[in-house]
Amino acid sequence: MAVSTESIQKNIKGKTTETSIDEKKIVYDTKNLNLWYGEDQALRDINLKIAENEVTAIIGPSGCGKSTYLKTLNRMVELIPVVRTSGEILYRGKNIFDKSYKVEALRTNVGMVFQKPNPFPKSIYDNIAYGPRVHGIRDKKILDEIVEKSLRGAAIWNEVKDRLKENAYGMSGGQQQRLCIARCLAIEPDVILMDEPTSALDPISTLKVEELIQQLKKDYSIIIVTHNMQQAARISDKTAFFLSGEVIEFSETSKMFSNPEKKETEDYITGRFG
Amino acid sequence: MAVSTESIQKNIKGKTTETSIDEKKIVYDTKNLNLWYGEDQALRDINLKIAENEVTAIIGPSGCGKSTYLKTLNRMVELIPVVRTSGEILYRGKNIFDKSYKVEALRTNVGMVFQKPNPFPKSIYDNIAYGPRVHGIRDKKILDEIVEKSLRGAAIWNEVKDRLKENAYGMSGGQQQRLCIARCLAIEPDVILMDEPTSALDPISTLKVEELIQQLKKDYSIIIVTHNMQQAARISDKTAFFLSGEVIEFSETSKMFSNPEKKETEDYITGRFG
Amino acid sequence: MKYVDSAQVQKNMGGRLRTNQIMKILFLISTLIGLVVLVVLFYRVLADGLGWINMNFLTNRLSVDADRAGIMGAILGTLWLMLVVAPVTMFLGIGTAIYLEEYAKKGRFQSFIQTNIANLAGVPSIVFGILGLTVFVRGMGLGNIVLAGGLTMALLVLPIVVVASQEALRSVPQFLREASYGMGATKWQTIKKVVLPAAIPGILTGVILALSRAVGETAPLTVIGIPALLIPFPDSILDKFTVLPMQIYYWTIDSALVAEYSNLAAATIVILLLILLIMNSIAVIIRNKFQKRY
Amino acid sequence: MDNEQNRDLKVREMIQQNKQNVSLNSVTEKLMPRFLFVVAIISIITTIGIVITLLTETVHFFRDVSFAEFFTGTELSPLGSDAEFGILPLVTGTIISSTIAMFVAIPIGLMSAIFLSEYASEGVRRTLKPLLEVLAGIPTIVYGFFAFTFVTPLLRTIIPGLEPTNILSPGLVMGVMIIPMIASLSEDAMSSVPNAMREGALALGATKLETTWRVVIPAAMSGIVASFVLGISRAIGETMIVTIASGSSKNFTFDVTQSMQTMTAYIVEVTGGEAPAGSTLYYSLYAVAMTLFVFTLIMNLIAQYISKRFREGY
Amino acid sequence: GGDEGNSTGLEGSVVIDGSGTVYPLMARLAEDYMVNKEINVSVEVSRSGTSAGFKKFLVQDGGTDFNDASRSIKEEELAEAEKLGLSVKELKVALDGITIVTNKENDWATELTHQEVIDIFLASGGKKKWSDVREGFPDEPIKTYGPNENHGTYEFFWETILEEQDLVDDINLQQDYATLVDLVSKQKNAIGFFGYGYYESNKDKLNAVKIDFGNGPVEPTLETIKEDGAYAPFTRPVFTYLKEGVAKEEPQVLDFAIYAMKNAGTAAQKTGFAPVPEKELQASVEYLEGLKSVNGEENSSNK
Ligand SMILES: Nc1ncnc2c1ncn2[C@@H]1O[C@H](COP(=O)(O)OP(=O)(O)OP(=O)(O)O)[C@@H](O)[C@H]1O
Ligand SMILES: Nc1ncnc2c1ncn2[C@@H]1O[C@H](COP(=O)(O)OP(=O)(O)OP(=O)(O)O)[C@@H](O)[C@H]1O
Ligand SMILES: [Mg+2]
Ligand SMILES: [Mg+2]
Repeated sequence: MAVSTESIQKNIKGKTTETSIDEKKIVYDTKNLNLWYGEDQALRDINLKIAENEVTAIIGPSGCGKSTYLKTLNRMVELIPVVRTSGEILYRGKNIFDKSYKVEALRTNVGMVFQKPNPFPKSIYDNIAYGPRVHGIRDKKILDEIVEKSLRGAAIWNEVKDRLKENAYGMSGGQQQRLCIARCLAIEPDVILMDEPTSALDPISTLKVEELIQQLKKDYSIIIVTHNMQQAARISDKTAFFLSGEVIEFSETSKMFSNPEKKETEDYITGRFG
Repeated sequence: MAVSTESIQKNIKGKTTETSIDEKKIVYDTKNLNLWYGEDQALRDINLKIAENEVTAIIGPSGCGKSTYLKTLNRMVELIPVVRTSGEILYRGKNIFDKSYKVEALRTNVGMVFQKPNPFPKSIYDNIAYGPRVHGIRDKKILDEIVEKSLRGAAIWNEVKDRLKENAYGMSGGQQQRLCIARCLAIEPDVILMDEPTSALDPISTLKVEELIQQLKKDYSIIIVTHNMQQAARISDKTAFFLSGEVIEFSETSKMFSNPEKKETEDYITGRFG
Repeated sequence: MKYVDSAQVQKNMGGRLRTNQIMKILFLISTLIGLVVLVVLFYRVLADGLGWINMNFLTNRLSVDADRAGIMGAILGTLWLMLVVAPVTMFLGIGTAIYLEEYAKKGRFQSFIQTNIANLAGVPSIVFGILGLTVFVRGMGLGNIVLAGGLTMALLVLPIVVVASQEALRSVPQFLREASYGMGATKWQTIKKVVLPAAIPGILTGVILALSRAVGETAPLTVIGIPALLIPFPDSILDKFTVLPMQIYYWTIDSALVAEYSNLAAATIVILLLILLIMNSIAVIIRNKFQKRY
Repeated sequence: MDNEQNRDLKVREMIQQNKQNVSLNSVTEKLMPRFLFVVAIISIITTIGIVITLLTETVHFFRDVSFAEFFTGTELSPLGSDAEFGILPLVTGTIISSTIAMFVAIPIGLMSAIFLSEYASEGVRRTLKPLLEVLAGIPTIVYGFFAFTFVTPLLRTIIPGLEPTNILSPGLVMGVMIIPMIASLSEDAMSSVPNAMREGALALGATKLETTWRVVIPAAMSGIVASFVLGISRAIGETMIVTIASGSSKNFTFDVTQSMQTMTAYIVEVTGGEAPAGSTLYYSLYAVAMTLFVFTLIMNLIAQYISKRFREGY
Repeated sequence: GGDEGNSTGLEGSVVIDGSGTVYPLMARLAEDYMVNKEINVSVEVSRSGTSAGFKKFLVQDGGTDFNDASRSIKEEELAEAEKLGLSVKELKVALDGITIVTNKENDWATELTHQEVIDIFLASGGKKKWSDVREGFPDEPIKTYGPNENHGTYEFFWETILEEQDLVDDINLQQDYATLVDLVSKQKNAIGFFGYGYYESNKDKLNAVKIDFGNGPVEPTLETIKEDGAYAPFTRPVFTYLKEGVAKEEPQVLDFAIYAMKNAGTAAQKTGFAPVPEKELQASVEYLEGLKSVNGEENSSNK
């Protein structure tokens, strides 16, 4: 995985990110987060502040805990019975680990897009309408509008508008992934978590999804895990580098790729390991 | 897989192989062998003469047909229903593809050791005695002697002599592989085929097996497939280099590693591909 | 020193190969024995029964006269019985499967239920008959009506539905559940709207197999007590009833009374096997049609 | 993004509103696991129901008849004036019919499994196996009819001394019925033996038969034995075939040409005939059923134990 | 008999249980009644046996409407009825002749004396072989068969014909008549007994033994099977029982009873029973008609 630093720097050249973390509103504030799968510790003492209306990329070698961290942010990680956590994650100021905190409410506000497109084996329409329906919206007119708006939002409306009743599994992988993003938009989340959303896609579909992410940034805060450093460089505002469950470095993407603070970061970015 | 030619040459320095192919007795004579898996041709026009009481190594990149060729020598490849062959393989002067040729007789003379140790889920004793029993030897005394001799022959007697009745799965991987060699020796074969016999083993076990092969050479003709060029250099007298189902080069090991005739051979040996 | 006498080995070889060939043929014959019996059985039943099947036989009421006797009542009885068995066993079976797969913590209790279901599957059907007789027919005073028979049968085939449903639920990929949770859906919403619809083909296959077992089952009903001659058709689950296998049973043992009863039994067998064939075909079609879509 | 679409559609707010007034959801959410738990418990209640049903009436039975008489008595004449309740005739009937069935089902089932798993090509297997499984789907009453009207007369032309009702014919037919069960389960066990094992044997010059017999079968032994035990359990519990084809003599004998009664057939006879509730005869029904239940339960537990415990370590 | 009276629009159900011996006769009557007379009355016939039938019959509310019996009601059953306040009426429906059957190949024992029959079936009879029975009979073992204790036929045979002495040890008693017919028809040395009806349905497979009761051999036929006929010692009546209270309250039960009594004669002959003399049937009909005129609520004095 030899990625030359130059090529990455070319990618981020055009960007000018002047706002610092403190000026923007914080969506997620992770404090001293530790996480264990049974005996194995997967996350160690994570401290991260994630800002509104930005794209935050998480990079790091395989097994470093990227997915685990992402799934902790909407507490999906708890679906695995052996998981234990300590520390706090404040979402909009409230600790999501609080007993009184309802995970369903959290997940309604925080959408998630997975590595492998995972549409339901239902029609395209029903895929999008799933979320609103689950949350009690039954009015056919409103649902129609939501479906259209979400599909437009995910830049896929034109491709599917004539086949809304067809099964989602008839679509290509790239379309399925954008459908999943649309499904996520349908409940108007606040934050969108994406776990390697393009790793199962061909280059053209990848490009479309990347463009989409850039657009979505206006309305949503996005946290994206990626293996592809060029992608991180292209689309993110900030980047966190994970290694063995720890955050090694977290800074402006432009800064991290041009001038990493830590030796490990540099090694990883330049492809010396990973 | 960057292996420097020097390090290999160091390994073969001590050897002096003066006998040429024509002076030794030929065990296997392969003539114009072609083999197809359904539509895909895996072996193309193979011509090889394998001499008695030598170690012949087969090397080549993954998928080049090494295992296929080895399994053709004892017709194990025919267990895959779609396989078709053309050409001849003379074993001790008789074409093994002849209708009248009995595979069981062939396999009795030609032992085989596999990549992954595959002892039977029986006791160590019964593993060794399996072959002789199958071939009609029932006398307890003789079996005892065969078991001891074979285990000694495979240099594992001292490690297991006190636990012959224990299940073979209680042994370490390296022991299991030597057990499989012993199992093969028990029916006193003429030729032993080995398909990457050390690839699943740790370095120490590998060393033991390599030493064993050197000893066995006195009594058996050995054909060994290996990925490890240093191993080929260390233990073999002749080496065949396969590429995409063809034999590119076949010569004295010392010659091949010091002064390969073909460009492809050199590229492969020096680690330029594969 | 050589222990293996290669001349001897060569000599043995011929015999060993011959044994192998002979045994191979023997194995083939064994496999065919079952099929031969199947063919003979079908032939016998068809030869005895086919001549007796006509419209009247299918639509007439029962009768002591072999010429007039028909099995409409038994067919309706079978249908009514299924109308009890299907919902009850689906409700209990699918519910149990959902509990075990989706809610229960993997532990002692869960494996206790699991073992219990495996054992229940092995309890002889006649014992279920005694349970039905004691609890439903006498204990609850239902009498030998469709409802009592249906409840008994439902318990009998329950393990089949549970096991099939569990398998179907297990084969629903985890990522579909994650997708639903990710939308803020609750657990039950996820099960109801995503997991169950995806598992339904597998569940249905299991249900049909369970029903076809119930359609052919006789022993528990002999215990519950089905009238030997029941002329009226059942109109509700509270009516008395008879079913095809019971009719086959009575006609077989009454063949001493009227020789033609034996033919009636054979004809009824043909109809019963036809019904089972149709049910199993449906199961196969469902299975093939909905196999692996993700 | 089309901003005009955004107009006044505020999904997030709508969701918030719905959250406030819909507490039904959370009630369902809380109740559902408990409700399903109750449903799941029904299978246990069924088992308990069976045990209690059998046990209470069996206790009544043992007030009238001693343990010793029941379990060691060779005389069963429950209906006469001097009724005797020895279960041994039924037990021997059951054991003999099951033994005959297993004599058919085990070799044929196992050999079919060997053929399907080791010798047959993929295509042959895919046609033969479902055909064989049709046998398993035929209702037992049909087998009973078949045994009574076809197999018995056929056997009588072969074996002259055979009684017109005998334990042999239903035993054989029961065996045929169990073949697919043993074949299918054994085949599964044999197919899961890794190919490396077969290759190891074949490479030593073993024939396919020797490979199968000395390597594959020993490796698959636990699954195979479990299938035998399940087959036995099935034979013990089988009812209609024996009821129709074996008559109802309560002979205490080991002569397979004779008519014998099994435990299951006895239950059918007593429930179908006169069993005034409260009589010893009536209670004997439960005592026999209890014995039957215990027999099959033990078999099932053994089968589960074997298949769990003795998985080979390859 | 032969009343083809038109439907009077009755509805409801009639539930009959009891003797398996009487079952064929009652099943035919029930079917004829439904087909020819009251299409809307549902009659169901089971056959759990005489005694079990009485258990289901002698119930305060509900229970079966009729109980068929191949013997008279017992003292203790009557007592039970009394206790429950039920008035039970016995209706004699037909006569059955216990028929001694042998294998078709049996060409020696075409006729036997009354005593010989008894000796063959008695443990104390000492007739192990046919040659023990009479000089000239083959020197082969006798195989005895009969219906098991579940059947009224057995009870009658044992109580009345054998006078409650022990049966031979190795007698083969069966539950199903199909089995019995099969057994005797396929064993050369077999001899068995069961109701005449089962013999008549299987005449082609079995021989009936002529019995000499002292006045020469008598073949069982519908003519000889009478209470005062030549086959009388082996003849027994079969019954069905009715609860008066139910008959009065449920018109369809009474109507069926009357129909059954009027047609019992013809139905009996079709099912292998000898008919009860016309006079007796007529008397039963008159008795039943009598229940019709007095309505249930008035007459309850005959308890
Ligand atoms: N369900 C699980 N049970 C136990 N350990 C797990 C589980 N899932 C992940 N882990 C462990 O947690 C650590 C972090 O895993 P995680 O999936 O978060 O890595 P990742 O950075 O996303 O890797 P990748 O780039 O390969 O997706 C790994 O060591 C992994 O083995
Ligand atoms: N069972 C099979 N069916 C179809 N094709 C096969 C089969 N086995 C091997 N092949 C193909 O035949 C070719 C040669 O395979 P083979 O296993 O002989 O390679 P190899 O040199 O032993 O490789 P490796 O070093 O990875 O073991 C490959 O292209 C492989 O894909
Ligand atoms: Mg990951
Ligand atoms: Mg290989």
